[in-house]
Amino acid sequence: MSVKKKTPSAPADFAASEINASLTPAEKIGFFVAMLRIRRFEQTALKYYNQGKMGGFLHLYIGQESVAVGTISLMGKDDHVITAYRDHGHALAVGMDMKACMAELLGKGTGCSHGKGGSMHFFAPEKNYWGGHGIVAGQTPLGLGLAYGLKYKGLKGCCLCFLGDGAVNQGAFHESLNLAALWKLPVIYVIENNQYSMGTSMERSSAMKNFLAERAEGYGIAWDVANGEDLYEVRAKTWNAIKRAHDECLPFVIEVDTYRYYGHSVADANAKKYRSAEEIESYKTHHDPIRLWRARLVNEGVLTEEAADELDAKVKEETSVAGQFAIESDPPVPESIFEDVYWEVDNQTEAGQTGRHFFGD
Amino acid sequence: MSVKKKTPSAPADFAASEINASLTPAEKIGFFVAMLRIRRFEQTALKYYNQGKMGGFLHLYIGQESVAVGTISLMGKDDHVITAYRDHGHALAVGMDMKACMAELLGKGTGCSHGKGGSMHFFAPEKNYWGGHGIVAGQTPLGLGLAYGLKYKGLKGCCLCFLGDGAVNQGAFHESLNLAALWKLPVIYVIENNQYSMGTSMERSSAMKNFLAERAEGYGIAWDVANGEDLYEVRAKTWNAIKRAHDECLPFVIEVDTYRYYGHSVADANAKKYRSAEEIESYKTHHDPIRLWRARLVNEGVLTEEAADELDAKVKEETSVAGQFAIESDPPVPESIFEDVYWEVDNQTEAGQTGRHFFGD
Amino acid sequence: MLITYRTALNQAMAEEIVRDENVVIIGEEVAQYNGAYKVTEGLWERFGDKRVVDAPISEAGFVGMGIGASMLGIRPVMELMFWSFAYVAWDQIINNAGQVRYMSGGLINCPIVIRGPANGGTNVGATHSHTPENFIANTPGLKVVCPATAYDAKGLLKAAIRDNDPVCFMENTLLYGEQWEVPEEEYVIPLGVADIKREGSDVSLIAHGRAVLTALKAAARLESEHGISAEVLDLRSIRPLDEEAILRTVRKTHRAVLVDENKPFCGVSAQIAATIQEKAFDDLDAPVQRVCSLDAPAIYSPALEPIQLPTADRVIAKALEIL
Amino acid sequence: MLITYRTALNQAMAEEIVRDENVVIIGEEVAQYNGAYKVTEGLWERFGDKRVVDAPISEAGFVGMGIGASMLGIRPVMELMFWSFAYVAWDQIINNAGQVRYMSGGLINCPIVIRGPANGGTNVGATHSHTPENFIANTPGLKVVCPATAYDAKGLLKAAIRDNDPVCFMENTLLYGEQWEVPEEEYVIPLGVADIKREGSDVSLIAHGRAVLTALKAAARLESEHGISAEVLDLRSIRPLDEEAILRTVRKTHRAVLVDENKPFCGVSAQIAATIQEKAFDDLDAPVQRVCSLDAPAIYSPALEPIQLPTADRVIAKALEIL
Ligand SMILES: Cc1ncc(C[n+]2csc(CCOP(=O)(O)OP(=O)(O)O)c2C)c(N)n1
Ligand SMILES: Cc1ncc(C[n+]2csc(CCOP(=O)(O)OP(=O)(O)O)c2C)c(N)n1
Ligand SMILES: [Mg+2]
Ligand SMILES: [Mg+2]
Repeated sequence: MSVKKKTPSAPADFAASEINASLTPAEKIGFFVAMLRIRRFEQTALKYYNQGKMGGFLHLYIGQESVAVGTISLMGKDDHVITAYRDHGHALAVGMDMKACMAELLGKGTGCSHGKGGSMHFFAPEKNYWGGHGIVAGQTPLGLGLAYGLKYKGLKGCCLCFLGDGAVNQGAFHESLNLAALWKLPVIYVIENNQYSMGTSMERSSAMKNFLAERAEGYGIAWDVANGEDLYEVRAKTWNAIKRAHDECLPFVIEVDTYRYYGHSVADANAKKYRSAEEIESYKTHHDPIRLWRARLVNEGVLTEEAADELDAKVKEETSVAGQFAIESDPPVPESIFEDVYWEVDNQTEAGQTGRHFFGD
Repeated sequence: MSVKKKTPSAPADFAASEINASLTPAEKIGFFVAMLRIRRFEQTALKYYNQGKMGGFLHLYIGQESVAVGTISLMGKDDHVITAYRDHGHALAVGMDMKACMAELLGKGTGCSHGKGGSMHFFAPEKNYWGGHGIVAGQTPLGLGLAYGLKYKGLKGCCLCFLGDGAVNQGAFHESLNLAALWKLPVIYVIENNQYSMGTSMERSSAMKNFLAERAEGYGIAWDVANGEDLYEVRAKTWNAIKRAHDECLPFVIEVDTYRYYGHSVADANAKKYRSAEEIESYKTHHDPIRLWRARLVNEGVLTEEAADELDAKVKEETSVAGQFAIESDPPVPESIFEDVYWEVDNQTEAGQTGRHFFGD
Repeated sequence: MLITYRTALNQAMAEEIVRDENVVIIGEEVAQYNGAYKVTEGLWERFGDKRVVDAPISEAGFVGMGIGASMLGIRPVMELMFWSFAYVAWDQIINNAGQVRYMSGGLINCPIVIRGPANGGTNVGATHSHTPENFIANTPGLKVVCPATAYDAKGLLKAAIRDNDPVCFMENTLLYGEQWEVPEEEYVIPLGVADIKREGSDVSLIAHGRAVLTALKAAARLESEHGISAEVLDLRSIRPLDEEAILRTVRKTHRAVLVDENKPFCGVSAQIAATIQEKAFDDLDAPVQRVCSLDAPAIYSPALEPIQLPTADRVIAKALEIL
Repeated sequence: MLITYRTALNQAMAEEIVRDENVVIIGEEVAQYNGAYKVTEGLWERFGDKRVVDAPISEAGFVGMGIGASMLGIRPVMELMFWSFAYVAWDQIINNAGQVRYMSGGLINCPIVIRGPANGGTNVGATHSHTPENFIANTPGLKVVCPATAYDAKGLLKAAIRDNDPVCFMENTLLYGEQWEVPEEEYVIPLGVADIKREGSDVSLIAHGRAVLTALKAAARLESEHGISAEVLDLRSIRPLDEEAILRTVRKTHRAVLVDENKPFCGVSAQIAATIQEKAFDDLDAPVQRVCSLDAPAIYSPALEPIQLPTADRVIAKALEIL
């Protein structure tokens, strides 16, 4: 069983840190709702999956909600996000419409990606959310590019680029680290260390000194490690990274300890083989970020148990409306197979109408 | 102008180190000859290039001879070598026949690769020398594989895998480092830091803490830095790595400071633009590994100036015989274009004669 | 015995591991997890850590490593969880596996197999649905095999493992659970021999991989619904290619429809069509027709994905057009 | 004015940098070194660090970065020192540039150009001589352009930079120093329009890139030595493809020889041959013939390399075979 590692920076009361001390009760409750939206959304998705209403991959984020919500809660107007295939959490955290997300899972035309992306490929550029990417670490150079674009345009912003503990072993990530440091690009790599890549524990996939994030050191990049079960800590440490990105235009690597409760994807028949039932139970009982946050807010007097239940009920309502919407939506029409391939064709420009773009029939 | 960095390990008299103290005068003289063979070979190659007898790329190793000779001089029966396109030095250091090497440069059928590889692709598997690879860092997973093969077969050996200071920024190298550490594979990555990748100084291509080799630390791999102008130091430090590989089956990264006198390749018209004439001169005058070694041996009383000149004359003779051989050799016959593609076809096995293997006519 | 395509592959690997001490299985989740698609199920338990090795998500690193090891005489059978992931290891496959023999003037050979599924149709979107058999087969130095049945999968994989050249072996997740009859005794199917999966006289349906099954369905319906006798030729290996068998069937039926899950532009069927028209021009009574995947990235939507792949309907329509 | 192919490309980039503040040139040695092949000569001096950027040897990293930046509206023109090096960035090009628009249901587009030389014939061996136009053109979502002259290079590169889709632009080092007439005034050549480089009536020679020049040489000799009138069609862009122009010339001459520096198996000419036989079957008086690179990795030997590429002799022989 994996053991929570100690973080390298000194323990602190993160609630008191600048970025957290100024939070209003409403904002704190907002984080609670944001995490719940992710969990209830995915529980519904899981139900649909089990009912055969959707297939393919469904990588559940449940257990990790504090990471997306904590980090993304810090985003300003010119901050952007990009992540891997375990992307529902980040999508909902940026405020995506649950209906469009649910419809996407079911491959409907009303889906956020018009049924073309599926679970792994949610997008909402208008919310600075650039997906949802299926190839492990394939998004890490893209995140670098978003940071490059921001700097090129002279905007004070950054890109939060999420990746898993298994993804750190893809070469593209290292190339990105070097470029980020060399060119001083405001990209923040958030390693969501849920301790497994599919059925492989971190110990069996990654050689390291003490932490995965420590690989940043070889590039002279600042890094830190955060305990993902504490939303205050996630926010406080990510804020350091964001400030650095905004003020000094520098990259950062932050590794967040977290855990997923379900299998790698729903189809992962081995979910309970490569880790013990006790390990999973212990996380659910002692480290669940939503449970801990709720208790904290109740403790702070920000929330009552009743109010919390009411909010949960509202989120469940939102989820079931979204589910209904998705189920009732139509699948995309067959002609749409050839849409969204080329911008010029879709926009019927002269370029799009010159020469043959599609082959076959 | 680049400044020689200090090495992290304490300065020492490397002549006295175990692996050097036991050297016989003949062996020391052998290293002198080995370095000279490389230099004279390449000077001849350069002449042919300038005479239009060969084209394409010609990446000269001149200035770096101590690295190949120092490291490769430590190889035992089950130690293997692989390198990049700047490969003449390593090829000659393992004892390849100059004639076959020169003929390869000229694309002759008598070339070590039958005229199929050229300057970047010398091979001599029977001498444990696996090339000569044109794609930057593309050889780094192959070197890992040689180490894997040795361990799989239960042999006590290692693979010396050479790469440049620019090559460290290819993702495949990082993937290889992780695998080497994770699986405890006896591969020794030798970064020949000649301070430039084509026209780009190391500072403009690599972010780092202090040393390129330090990236190894993120993977928990031991590393060191050596001053390439001192053959004793190169040998002493590489020997540590080899012992570790042999005895503990562990990888190592060693960065050797060195310098190339010529352009990136002979066709590099900018060779003198991105670095000053003084920088080059200063290396030639104060840091030339052959000059320094010769002086050292004279100083040690192992060699006289006259004997050194005589040896040089012999090497020149070898070079000119090789040149003559290459020039007089025939080009490969046109049918050979289709040879050496498939082992099964070349060996006329049943597999090689079943189905069509080649297309076109 | 009736076994699945998956079991057939599993047996092939087990038998070759037993036969040759240099055979080693390497890939993501192949050992302790039993394989993402359970193709390697039980092999780690049976043969242990040395022969069945779990790799981190570093395809360029571990595929390149396998190639390097093969130069020393190890015979790695590398699993790609999806052939789609070959693209992060592309340089290693094309330049190193594909060309090191050539560039060394024949001093080196790479007895490596790279295998895994290469197919669309499983609702996983464009990044996970690549079918690079045309890219690989374009590359002299590499071999490509695409089995359509359990029988072929087993016999061809054994041949691939014994082959002294690099073989890219492309399976299909939609077939893993399908069953076929396979003999008890050992057998090997040579690469480069196509197989007539159904005899016919009016038109030749030429296919590889799962498209063979689509062709067979189409052939059955052409017979029952239209009284047309279609011959189905399964290429089995793309390189080496059994060109003789292709020309033979076309010379017999004078018409061909190529069924191909590749994308059309420069897909495998483009090569076959070009060859047929060049070498059997006078035997052709109609243009060679192609039925490929519809020419867009693989769509996710389960409602549309099945029609993006070649369907029996489309094959039948093309056949009728030229009959 | 008479300028080189290299200068034409250089002018196209300079003009577009001036025209659009979002255009940025990124690649290895493109700035301070003036470009490995001097295509970007003077641009860094003229436009400075922001617009012309030297990159480390991290193609996956910086090409992917360019794709990410293009999603935000930057218009990067990425130089690959050789297109051969695309293979270490293959996943980024195929999956990210090629498919992110599709997977996002059209929410994203990538106005990026990836350019550099893709050719054999320069005595640098197999790893440095790849011609992946067929691989890229196989991939819906990507566009491919292969100019054969300075005039085309300039006009097409400007169109590529203005295009809102990812364009893979493949040049040829053997052409960089060649000169052609180019107008003083600005012009843009749309992608997807083939060009008849020589009119003729007996046979169509269809080619792209440097093979067009080989075809022109062959045409001249067919005329002078054999009294045969060959039409030479330059495809210019492979995807979009001017299929109409192909069918038009074949319908006129009834015979076609395709000249193609790709390797034969699933090369661009396989696609063209398949198309012609399908869509102009009854117009063909003879099978479409193909002249490709000889089917082996690119050989180093300068004595043999020139005959591995399509030669005028081989084109003439094929033409005579079908005339
Ligand atoms: C290049 C590549 N290789 C393999 C896969 C298959 N795959 C998808 S997710 C995954 C595990 C990734 O683990 P991690 O990075 O820790 O992220 P997590 O799933 O834990 O969120 C693997 C092996 C892939 N999508 N891309
Ligand atoms: C993937 C790839 N990108 C680019 C090149 C072109 N290239 C060849 S050598 C080289 C410079 C490499 O420098 P370094 O690693 O320092 O080695 P050195 O030449 O100094 O020995 C470049 C950019 C290549 N061969 N492969
Ligand atoms: Mg993980
Ligand atoms: Mg260097």
